[in-house]
Amino acid sequence: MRYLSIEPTKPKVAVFDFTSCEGCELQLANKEETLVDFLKAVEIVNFREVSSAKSDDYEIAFIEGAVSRSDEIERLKKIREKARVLVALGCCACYGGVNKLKNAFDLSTANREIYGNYPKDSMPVRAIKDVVPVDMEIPGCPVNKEEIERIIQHLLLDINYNFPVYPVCVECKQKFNVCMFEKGQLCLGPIARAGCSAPCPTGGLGCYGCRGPAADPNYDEFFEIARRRGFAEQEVNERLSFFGGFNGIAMGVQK
Amino acid sequence: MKIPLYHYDIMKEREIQQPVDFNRHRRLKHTDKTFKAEISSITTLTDMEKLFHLRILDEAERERFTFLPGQFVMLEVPGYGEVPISISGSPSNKGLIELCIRKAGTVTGVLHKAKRGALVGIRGPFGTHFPLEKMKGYDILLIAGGLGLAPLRAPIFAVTENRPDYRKVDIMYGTKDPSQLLFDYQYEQWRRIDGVNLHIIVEKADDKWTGDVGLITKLFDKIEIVPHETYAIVCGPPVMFKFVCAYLSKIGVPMDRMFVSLERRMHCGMGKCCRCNIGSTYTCIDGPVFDYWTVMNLKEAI
Amino acid sequence: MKTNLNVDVHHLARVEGHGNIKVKVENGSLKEASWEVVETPRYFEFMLKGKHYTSAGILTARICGICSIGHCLASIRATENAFGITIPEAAQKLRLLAKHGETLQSHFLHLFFLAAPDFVGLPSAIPLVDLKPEIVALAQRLKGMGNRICDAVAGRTTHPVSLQVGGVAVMPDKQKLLDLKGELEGSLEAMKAVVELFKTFQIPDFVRETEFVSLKGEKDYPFIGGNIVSSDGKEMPEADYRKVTNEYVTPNNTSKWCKFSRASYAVGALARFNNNHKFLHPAAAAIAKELGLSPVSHNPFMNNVAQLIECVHAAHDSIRLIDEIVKMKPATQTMEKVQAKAGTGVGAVEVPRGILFHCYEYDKNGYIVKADCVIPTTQNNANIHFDMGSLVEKFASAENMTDEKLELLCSMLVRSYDPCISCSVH
Amino acid sequence: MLFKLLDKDEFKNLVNILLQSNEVIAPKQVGVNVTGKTLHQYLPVTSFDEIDLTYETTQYSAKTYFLPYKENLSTYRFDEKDWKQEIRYRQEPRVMLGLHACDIHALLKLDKVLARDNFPSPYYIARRKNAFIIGIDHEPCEGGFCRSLGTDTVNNGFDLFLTDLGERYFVSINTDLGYRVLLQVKTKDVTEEDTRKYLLTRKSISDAFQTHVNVQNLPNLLDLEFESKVWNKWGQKCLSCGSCSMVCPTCYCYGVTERVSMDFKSGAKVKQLYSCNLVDFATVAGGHNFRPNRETRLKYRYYHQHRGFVESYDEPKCVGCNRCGRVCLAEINPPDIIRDIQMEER
Ligand SMILES: Cc1cc2nc3c(=O)[nH]c(=O)nc-3n(C[C@H](O)[C@H](O)[C@H](O)COP(=O)(O)OP(=O)(O)OC[C@H]3O[C@@H](n4cnc5c(N)ncnc54)[C@H](O)[C@@H]3O)c2cc1C
Ligand code: SF4
Ligand code: SF4
Ligand code: SF4
Repeated sequence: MRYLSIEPTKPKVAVFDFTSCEGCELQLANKEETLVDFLKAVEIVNFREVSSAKSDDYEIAFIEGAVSRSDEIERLKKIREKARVLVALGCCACYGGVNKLKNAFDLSTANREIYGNYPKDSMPVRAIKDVVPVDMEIPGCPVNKEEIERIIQHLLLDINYNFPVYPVCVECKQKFNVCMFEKGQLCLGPIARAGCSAPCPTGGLGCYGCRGPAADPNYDEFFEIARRRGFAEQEVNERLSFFGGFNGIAMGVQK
Repeated sequence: MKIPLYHYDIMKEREIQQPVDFNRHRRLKHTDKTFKAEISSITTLTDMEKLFHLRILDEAERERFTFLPGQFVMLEVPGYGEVPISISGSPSNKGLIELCIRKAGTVTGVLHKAKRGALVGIRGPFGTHFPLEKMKGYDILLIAGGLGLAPLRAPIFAVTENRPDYRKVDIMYGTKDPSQLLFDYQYEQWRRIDGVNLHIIVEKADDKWTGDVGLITKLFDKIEIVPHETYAIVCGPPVMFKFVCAYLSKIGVPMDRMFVSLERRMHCGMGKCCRCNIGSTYTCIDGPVFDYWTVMNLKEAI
Repeated sequence: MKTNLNVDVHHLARVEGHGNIKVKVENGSLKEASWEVVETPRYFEFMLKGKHYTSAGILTARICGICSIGHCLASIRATENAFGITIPEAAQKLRLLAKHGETLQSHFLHLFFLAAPDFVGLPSAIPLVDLKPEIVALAQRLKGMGNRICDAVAGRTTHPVSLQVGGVAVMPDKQKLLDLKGELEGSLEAMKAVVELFKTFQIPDFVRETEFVSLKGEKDYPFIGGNIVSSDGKEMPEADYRKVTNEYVTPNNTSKWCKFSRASYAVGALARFNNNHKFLHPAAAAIAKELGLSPVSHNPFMNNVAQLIECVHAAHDSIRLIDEIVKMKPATQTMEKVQAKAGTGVGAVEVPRGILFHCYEYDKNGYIVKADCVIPTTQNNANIHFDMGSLVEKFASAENMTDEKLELLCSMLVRSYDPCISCSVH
Repeated sequence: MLFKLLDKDEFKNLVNILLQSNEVIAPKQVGVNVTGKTLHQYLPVTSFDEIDLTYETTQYSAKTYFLPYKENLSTYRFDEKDWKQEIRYRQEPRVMLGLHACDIHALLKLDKVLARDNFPSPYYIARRKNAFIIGIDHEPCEGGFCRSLGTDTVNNGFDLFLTDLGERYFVSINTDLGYRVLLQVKTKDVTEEDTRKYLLTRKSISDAFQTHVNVQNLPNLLDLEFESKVWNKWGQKCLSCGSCSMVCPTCYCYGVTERVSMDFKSGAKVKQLYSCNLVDFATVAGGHNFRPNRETRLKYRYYHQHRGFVESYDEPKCVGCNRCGRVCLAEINPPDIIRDIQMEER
């Protein structure tokens, strides 16, 4: 694609994992159809999950996972210093992810119950952007590999990567699904941000909002709908808090 | 027994086999086929704007491409996207399409990085134009604010190239500060034309600026307008043309003799994607050039 | 001969999660040989408290990005056992098919991307893109097939959506399944090429006797539910898993350790093979012979071979399952009605890295009161640690031994277990 | 128009014949909702038994077979310093079986914009002309207000149209192709008795309509009520989720994005149907949004359906199927909104 006479670069890319399930990193090795082209487009210099080569000379850092221990803060800050572009990869990095659910509990109790006499170091979960500045975000649990590719294309050649800001319902409709509400199930589709192609409603599961809120979500009406259809506050709020994207939003709370 | 259904092959339609010609709205054609064009020259105007000269590669297509001042093209950078851009050059300069483009986002951003020789696609021209025929024999006011000089440049060419057809011509142009002035290398040339007055004003002067300072409406103090003998073309941001048109209308210039060019989001240029609708009016086919009376009557226009 | 050796690997590469290796040999005697898990704990068992049963499987899938289907299956099985639900036959078949998809995806990921580079002397599989494109193409094709099965049956490759308490939410598209069947059939030949490739790999000659724990096959090679069996001759129902796992906390590890009849035990493909080899598909059994794996093998490096054998088995079994599924009527029930009730349930599932247990206690409204998850790698960690000691003792005195060589050997040992460290910490 | 009678067995015969060499899209039951009501969708079928012609309505309209949710407008091959544009239109003929009158009207309206007006769309025309349409009469669907918009009966836009007379279908034949297809099976000539029966059936359908919407003078009212509080009331409820436009048989607006393959050797200009209710519908570079709030976006959709289209084509764009009303979780629906607008004027 050199018809504009712009020479593409081959940026040095590093991938780092923090508190997470490493499922988003795994997506980098998925989408097998384009894997070879993907690996040819960039130079991966540091990616512990798949390579023992380690280099501190990189321009783009993909960060997977949230921050939940003091040593991670230091590690993250060092990475930020080195990277020209820092991309938060996945819901944990963007919002804290499911890890954030633990913030609702008292850590020392949890520690005592799980680790007994040997409590482990841990702290309330934070998203990457709460610790260092983030240049780009790829939400999702897990991320959609296509979006990683588009970010890479953008970094290489300025190609457009505008991810949708509209709700999941649009993509759900484009999959010809019967609405989950119609089937009597809860779904965050109307307030959650699209871009995933609605795999959850398509697979028979109401959306959990792993990509965070859509632009300008209509929470009031959403709660009204949930109420009208008989969903308990507890259930709705469990959904909203699930992936950490709807921070501070809860049904039944006076604004 | 089988009933293979009749197979309609659109490629056999006679119309569609004819060359693309976007000014013939009702003909069946490959609506998304672009003319391949080469960026033959790039002129840096300011930090944010560059002037691109485009030359359609195919000679026959180049011959066929004509446009009227005020019309725009859909400029496609394959792989990046397509954007509407007003044609900024002279309608008489066949084969050369001039586009003045501000770096605003993805497509325009990458165009600013492109080098001479780059190949892009264009569809068009689309839209309505400034009615220069009707303006013949009248005083002409050509008013631009900021990037508005880009679309205004086409009528400036049309008027100056056909000087005898028009009476007094006043070009008024205002920007935020002197560094944003577009096409400054052409001012001298315009000024020298007999009966053409160029007035420039900036909102904020710098050390070197010796001209007028203030809002564009301030320039009206310098110009004598005979309301019933005047046609005006106003290009610029909505706030600017609102004030300008309100002034002109107050002194008696009929609203249907003032023309403005509107901008909306566009994805097709052909009245299909609905992105540019204002109320129920398509900016791409009913506009972008509207007379002020129509604009006033469009809900949510300004 | 060098008698002083030092290995210090911080965050071992090409494994899932964070772990360190430390080895010190002074004047020929072993001072330290340890495998430490330093992954950040996430407290999943705590997070599960107060969650509705519908969320448990979705939440626990996030314990691990590689074996999310396994976690989800163990989770929903635990819930179903707590509620006393039997799922429709069609759902059982679909779940097993999804499970096979995950096995294929995970095993091939491990074999090609994590394990193989050691055998060919590369830091990763990435240089193979230029050096050996045919191997990369093979890896892509086989791993991709696993992913496509998961996608079709579970709704997504990672973090399934259709696997739900009560069954499987949607019947996959018939045509998609038939396409996959074609792909599976074609892949059998490709797997032979992988076998040939593995024949060229030099597998370290190392043996340490240990106990192998897995599910017990009754009629088939076991994957979902049933009794637990040990190579030391013990057997018990899945509900009694705690008697097997005996988790305990150590000061240096964020993962717990487990012990059963001995100081440590092993789970995983090798354990399954050792305990259930007679249920393997004949084609898979033949490959075991070809690659020199015979039960009971106590060479942990052979886990790689056992994984490959399981892939062949999973491919054959998937073809059978698809045949049976596509024959079902269009309106076949895949979901059972779910009625929450108070109770406790255990779900045991053989996931790629070994046997996995989830156990939940529910209140009468279907909210979790208490949760416990015991992960395969948790069960392996102690065994890895003790293996490490033996391995160093055996090889430290070898000729030309260097820090680098020992580091590679120790790293390969850990990788053979295909540990899932973030899982083991959860 | 010509008319014939077709026994139901013969009709089955006809469908089977058509199935043998063509793709057939027909209403199919896809499940039941939480209250036990059956749900239908227009989907490709492979046997006559999958088809359910007694369906009340489909959740989604048939428009996606003419305006797919996603389609490549063109593709690009990139060579070293050059590129090549390729354009392909869908050509294979297919049968659209069991469309109701409103869906056929919707196609007629789309024809006006996409096949006949400025810049006819070859993408649409190629699909439209390759569709063999068999329509069918039906009892009014719940909440449907097609009668008020005059779209409950249809005189053209189809090849064959069926009215169920019990044992047989009364078939209206509108095209030469429809006539020739019908020649493949046994048909009977229409007797006076049949005609009477047909007219009775039509009348009973017509009488069964429950929902009526007064659209008289609506375009003007919409202008007058441009600033009305009605929009505020409904706008506050709108989720801006676009579901209404997705299921609407006549909504055609779209967005275009370009994609590049990971090897940078090819690209595509992709069209995706959009909705004017989506937040960034009218956002331009630099972030300015011409319709920043839900209220104005919702209003615009009604404005286009019931005023803009009337201005251009002397008829509203809406066919009264009420799919948008049914799909809307916030229960925003045309009958209620139009009623509110009418009320404001009293
Ligand atoms: C009739 C008309 C004439 C124009 N003439 C000129 C001109 O002469 N010179 C100039 O610099 N600019 C002109 N513009 C504005 C120009 O089209 C936008 O700046 C450009 O679309 C931004 O695209 P982008 O990809 O760089 O930005 P992004 O923000 O990345 O835009 C993404 C997409 O949004 C759409 N879009 C965004 N902004 C606009 C907009 N203002 N108008 C229409 N679509 C938009 C386009 O489809 C674009 O591809 C004109 C706009 C219109 C409608
Ligand atoms: S299932 Fe969810 S995403 Fe889909 S339409 Fe319904 S609410 Fe929206
Ligand atoms: S449907 Fe919802 S939960 Fe599922 S992937 Fe999309 S945003 Fe995430
Ligand atoms: S606007 Fe609503 S009622 Fe009218 S045609 Fe569209 S979906 Fe049907």
